[in-house]
Amino acid sequence: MNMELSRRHFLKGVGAGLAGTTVGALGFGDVESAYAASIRPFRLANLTETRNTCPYCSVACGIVMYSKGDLKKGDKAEIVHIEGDADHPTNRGTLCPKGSALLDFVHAETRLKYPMIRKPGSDKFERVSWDFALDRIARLLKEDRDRNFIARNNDGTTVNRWVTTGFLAASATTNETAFVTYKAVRSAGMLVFDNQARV
Amino acid sequence: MTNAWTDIRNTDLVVIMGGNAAEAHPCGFKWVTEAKANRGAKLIVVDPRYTRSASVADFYAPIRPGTDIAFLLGVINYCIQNDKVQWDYVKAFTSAPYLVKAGFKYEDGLFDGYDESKRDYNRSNWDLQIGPDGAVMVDETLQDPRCVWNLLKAHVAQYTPDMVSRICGTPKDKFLKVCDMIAMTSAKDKVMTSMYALGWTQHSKGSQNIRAMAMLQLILGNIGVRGGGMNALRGHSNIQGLTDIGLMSNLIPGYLTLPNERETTFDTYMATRGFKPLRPGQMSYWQNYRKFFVSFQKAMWGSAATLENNWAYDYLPKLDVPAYDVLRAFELMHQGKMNGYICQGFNPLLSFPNRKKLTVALSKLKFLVTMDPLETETSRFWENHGEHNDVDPSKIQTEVIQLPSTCFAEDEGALVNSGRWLQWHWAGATPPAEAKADAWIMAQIHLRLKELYQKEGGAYADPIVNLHWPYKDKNDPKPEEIAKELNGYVVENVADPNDSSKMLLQKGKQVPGFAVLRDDGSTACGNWIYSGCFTEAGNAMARRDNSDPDDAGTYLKWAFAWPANRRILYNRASADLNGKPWDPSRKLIEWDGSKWSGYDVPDIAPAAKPDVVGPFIMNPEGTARLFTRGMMRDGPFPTHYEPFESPVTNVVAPKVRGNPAARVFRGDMEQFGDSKEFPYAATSYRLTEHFHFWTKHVQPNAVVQPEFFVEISEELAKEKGITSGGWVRVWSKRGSVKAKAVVTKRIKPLICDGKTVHVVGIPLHWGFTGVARKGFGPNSLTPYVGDANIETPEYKAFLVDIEPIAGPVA
Amino acid sequence: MYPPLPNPSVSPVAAKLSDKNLMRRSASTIPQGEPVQQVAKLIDTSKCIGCKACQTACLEWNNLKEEVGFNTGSLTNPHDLTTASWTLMRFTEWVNPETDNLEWLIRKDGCMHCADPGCLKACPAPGAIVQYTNGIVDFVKENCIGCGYCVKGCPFNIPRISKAEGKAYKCTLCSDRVAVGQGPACAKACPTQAIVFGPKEDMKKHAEARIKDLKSRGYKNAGLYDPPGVGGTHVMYVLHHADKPEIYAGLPNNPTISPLVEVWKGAVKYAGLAVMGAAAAIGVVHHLVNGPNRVSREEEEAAKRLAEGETK
Amino acid sequence: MSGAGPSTSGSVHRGDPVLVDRYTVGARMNHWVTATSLVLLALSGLSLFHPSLFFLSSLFGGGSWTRVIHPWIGLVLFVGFLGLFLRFWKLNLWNRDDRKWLLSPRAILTGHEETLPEIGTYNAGQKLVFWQMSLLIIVLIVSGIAMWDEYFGSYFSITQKRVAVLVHAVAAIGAICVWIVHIYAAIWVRGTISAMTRGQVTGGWAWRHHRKWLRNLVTKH
Repeated sequence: MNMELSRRHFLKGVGAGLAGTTVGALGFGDVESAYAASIRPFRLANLTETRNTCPYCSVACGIVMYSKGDLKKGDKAEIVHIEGDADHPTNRGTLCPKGSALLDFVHAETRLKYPMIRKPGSDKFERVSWDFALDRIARLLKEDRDRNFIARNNDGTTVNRWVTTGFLAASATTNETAFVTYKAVRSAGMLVFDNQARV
Repeated sequence: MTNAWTDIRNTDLVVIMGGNAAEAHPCGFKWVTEAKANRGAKLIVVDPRYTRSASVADFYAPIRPGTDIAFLLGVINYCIQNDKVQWDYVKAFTSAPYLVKAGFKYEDGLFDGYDESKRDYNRSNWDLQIGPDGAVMVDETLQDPRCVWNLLKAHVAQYTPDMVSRICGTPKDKFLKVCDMIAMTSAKDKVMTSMYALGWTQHSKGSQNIRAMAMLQLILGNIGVRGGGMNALRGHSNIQGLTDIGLMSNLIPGYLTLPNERETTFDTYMATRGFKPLRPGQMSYWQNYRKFFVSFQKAMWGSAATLENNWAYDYLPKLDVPAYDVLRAFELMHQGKMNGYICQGFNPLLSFPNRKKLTVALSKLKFLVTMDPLETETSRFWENHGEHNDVDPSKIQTEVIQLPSTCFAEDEGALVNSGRWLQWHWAGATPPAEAKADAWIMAQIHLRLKELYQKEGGAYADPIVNLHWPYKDKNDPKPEEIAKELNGYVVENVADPNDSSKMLLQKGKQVPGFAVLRDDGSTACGNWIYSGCFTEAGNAMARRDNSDPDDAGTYLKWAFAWPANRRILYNRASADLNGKPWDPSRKLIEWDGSKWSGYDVPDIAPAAKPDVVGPFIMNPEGTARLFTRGMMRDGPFPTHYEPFESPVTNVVAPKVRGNPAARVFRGDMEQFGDSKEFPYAATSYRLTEHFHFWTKHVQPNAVVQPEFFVEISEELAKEKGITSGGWVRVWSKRGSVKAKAVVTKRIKPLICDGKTVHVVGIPLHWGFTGVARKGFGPNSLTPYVGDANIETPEYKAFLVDIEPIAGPVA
Repeated sequence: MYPPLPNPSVSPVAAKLSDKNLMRRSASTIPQGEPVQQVAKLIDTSKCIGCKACQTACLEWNNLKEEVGFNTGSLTNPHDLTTASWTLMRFTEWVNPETDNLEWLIRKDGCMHCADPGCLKACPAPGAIVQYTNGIVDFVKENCIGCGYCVKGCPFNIPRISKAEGKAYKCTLCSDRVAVGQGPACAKACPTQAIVFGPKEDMKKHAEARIKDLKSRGYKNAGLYDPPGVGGTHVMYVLHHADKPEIYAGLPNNPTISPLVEVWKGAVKYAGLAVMGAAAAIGVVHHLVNGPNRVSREEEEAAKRLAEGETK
Repeated sequence: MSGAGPSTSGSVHRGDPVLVDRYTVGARMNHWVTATSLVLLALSGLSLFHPSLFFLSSLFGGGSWTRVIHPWIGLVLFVGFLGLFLRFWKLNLWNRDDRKWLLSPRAILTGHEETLPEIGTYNAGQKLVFWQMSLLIIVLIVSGIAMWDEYFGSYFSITQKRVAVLVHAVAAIGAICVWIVHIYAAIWVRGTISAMTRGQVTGGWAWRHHRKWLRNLVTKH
């Protein structure tokens, strides 16, 4: 992604060098860099920025995520601030009340952290390993598929469908996740398959 | 969207009806305020409530929930009666002059061929007359009484301003003012844009709501032009993408359709998908269907899809019903006919209608798997939360497996916005604890299932074990690898027919676009409409050049738009029969005598002569359909039907309840209430401070909108003795909720058919997880019925009663 | 559209606003600081859709932790400004008597950054409130003593005192962002650009264009709110009904610093010292002139006799 | 209670000079508590009253502490002064002689008391000080409460608070002036301070300034 390019064109786009001058001109003369006691040091200095799009609605506003640590360099990266991407043609740096609070979505107390299982009749979730959870799922799927898979319908025509287990696809995952999902679900002959398009 | 968010700046008139853009899409709504501020555009809002959109509108007109079709057909009638029609456009670019089969007719709210027992139509008469030459029969003069135009004229005639006012409760003068403002855009240099969303889709006749406006836009010549179009604002960030990729019971990526069980062979399947042109010299793009289908099968099953096995046609499941949509899924669950369900980032317990039924349905499952970055009510449907989820865990035998997935900040890939832009995004954060990307999870589930089948065998394992899985790390497919699959690649070298020494297509290379896809198995493509998104030139979705010649708002070098990076669909229609723009100041593409070019990728063959090839190339007629040719289950023209739960009877068809073609499951009909028992018209909606059930987990959003409430008029509050900020109980035939009351001037009683109709507004967003206050939602009340064509539940119009109550003891 | 505010840069930028640019400092006399470009935030109520992006953007940028409240029958949440909510959308449903149409008036409330700040005038703590030559009025936590005089001095009822910390809080106009050539978080976020930020003169020009557009749509009293009573403000409003600002959730019509505060912090402050000084001085002079008032020997004797006489 | 001196009868003690009891230990303690709090209040108050005096806040541990402590000391003063009031209000009731006394300021200021009527326990000046203080302290406590945001912030409107701060400032200035007069008088009229330190004055002092009071004491026994 070429920021330089986008910024240059962008200014042309809005047909105003103003973006430079207006805010640039708040350059308050050339006093030395000491800041007044009242002014906090600018807290994004020396962080890593990553381009992303807002995960909420389908306007898909451009956002810039500021993190401590650079994922590309293999560091552990923690987002400390998110705001709108001024280079983005649609939102031009603006964000709605949800987009403006994305940071607290990323760090929500109720983010899920471990695979959990709730046994039949139990009143609680219990932590399990990924391997356990995934093998359990594969087993449950196979059991049901083997038992209820319909190879031929009553007229004897090949239908190869499985309708006793269903899949409800997300609607905020990437195209790439969606296609892997499609492949996994359809290849199993699953027909009870839908997404959030309706709600 | 036919157009794009950034294109709205080019409009003269914005009509927000069936949506609330300012509330639900604030940053996209920016382009409305820009059009207003920079080119004096006007904004009309038609809504049951005076919304946030209305707060900045030039004109607001109230309407009763679920009566949009009557309103829109009324506007069409006004335009026809007052000769406010873009005639050149209508005659050349729509089906107006085509002749309809003799048998087709409409009376008393029903079209011909209705079978009440099936709640369905025999649609054989709903079609055009095809001449001996295989082309549709046409009357350019529009004189023939059987031509679409005259049938339409007759169909909308009953929707007079008085009738509209009687049905919709919109004061006549306000309705006429709206008509007048809209009709002005029939001028060639005036354009209107329609912005709609769930306010139109979430009705038992949702598809027809949208059709009605689409027809109006065609009559005004506003489709395919800058600042015009039918703009579905859409909901979730990638709902467009998931639909494009066909994550639905009856779809194959790129809007190909899954075979039904009557299509026993590949040939019978293809037989109904020939799409021969119905006009001389017309281009019918779906003639390429076979190429897209075969390339898809190759992407799915690689070498296992061969000419011999009909490209693995049998690997595809065959439908016995039109669709296994969510309503059918939960109905089956409720009947105990389903054992397993997997929810990938979704919260059906709160999202679908009639929560009581959903809880029972989920409780009958053997297992439920959820994948989500956040806690969801669905994954804890078995957990007792007092009145907010009053269940007994010990009585629920469902095994629930909850998997933690990553969120946007930790994931890489592309999302498709409402304007069909595929925009790439990059990961910037480490996932919390053991959270994993959905792609990894799905890969694991597939690989482990495959392994079991390889080890143990079992029911028809071929499609699973043969699934094409071309990833470097089988356990962890990388977004770029999958994106390349979606774009499509060459499987076998294809020699240039003219010069066999040259390669037309080289094995292993990415295809440049869907134009080169083939039906002989030499190309593979996950989703033909995305073809071009990741070519040999690189990842087009990651492009960030925001230059915009002529301020057209197309941004051709920013990301990638499907199809073929086209930003405005049907843009050929922005120019007249000579290929010149209707309005030079709104040039999109232009015919220079030999080819099309301009600020957008032409939606037509570059050399297609303007006077020969019609602009709507996805239709074999090449024109837009004012009459749908049997493709809609509930009629070729929209017609007014009341919601299944309505405060008044249908004045144009008193015998008809709801949409006669809408599917209703046994038991659900009995669950519909009537206006004697439930006198108030309720509607559900979103609030700008929240996004579905996600942001109740987000502190700042919980702060700016903390607690569940319902909105009612001052008049109803007075009548019921309800005070603003006080507690109320709202109940329907299906359930009951407690809420705070917000008494407002923004909702006013409407007079419909001489009767006063009070509207109760019920926002979504609250549940029993997260940092916001625990609360209920509208879906404890909503009816279990969907749109006749695509089964979108009728969330927007139902009946309730309301009473003040003492608050819960804290 | 109005040129958007740029993305923050992660490469360190020298802060261009410092105590060299101070123009006023509470309870202190300082030399006029170096002048810098006057800035202003323009809030266009006719473009505002009340989405509250400004509120959440403010909470996030300033790391403010507000509490989850309740619904009290209004969309205004929280219900008032707090030490954590420095800005707030106030909603008013107003029926225009001339058109009988409902108008949903939505105003973003918060510090107006007055050219003549009543808070600063009232503040007894040296350096707890400062005003920069670009117009920003900022609270300096370190110097604040939490006396609440600023609350009494403010004509707009903006500052809030944290009981826990004993400090006053309000909008800083994101002085930390402005200092490095950025704009306030709320202005960057505002979806419809109902909030724009820049040189005050540019903002006035921009407002003129907006007012022209509003007049063309029938708002004949549309106008700019830049109240002279407080020397003008560095947060201004475009109002459709500038003739009656009070309908926008009680935006004061021609606000001024309360005369009570003016007297308290003016005349009384000086007169008080004078009077007390005088009282002391008079004492001294009187003593010099008359000398001490001593008891004489005779008087002691007289007293003794009185006492003796009694004992006989 | 007995003062020093060889032989005692009542509150007048023979000797040279004669010593007369004027204030009991309780009264003196009460007075000094009140006096101390008044001084502390003046200092802390002034530090918040005028920037040039803000330095005084350092005596109390900085501005914040000054802000926190001031109202509490105010309460102490109020209670303290209430004590004094109950002790002495009767003695401060006005009488005919007071008017006469007041009518010859020159004599008072030059110390020619022989030309004045004989004075009881308190002269008119002292009575004025007493009543003025009483009034001002009531005004101060009331306006002070209205300003005490920490506990009473929600009970008063901003306008009421604005009135309060103004009234409080003016009243405080008044009180400080009265206090200055009080102090000066005690210094100028030599022999007075011992009344509040040792609790006794000399017979001569009593004879010169409060002769009627002295006569009453003597004739009592």
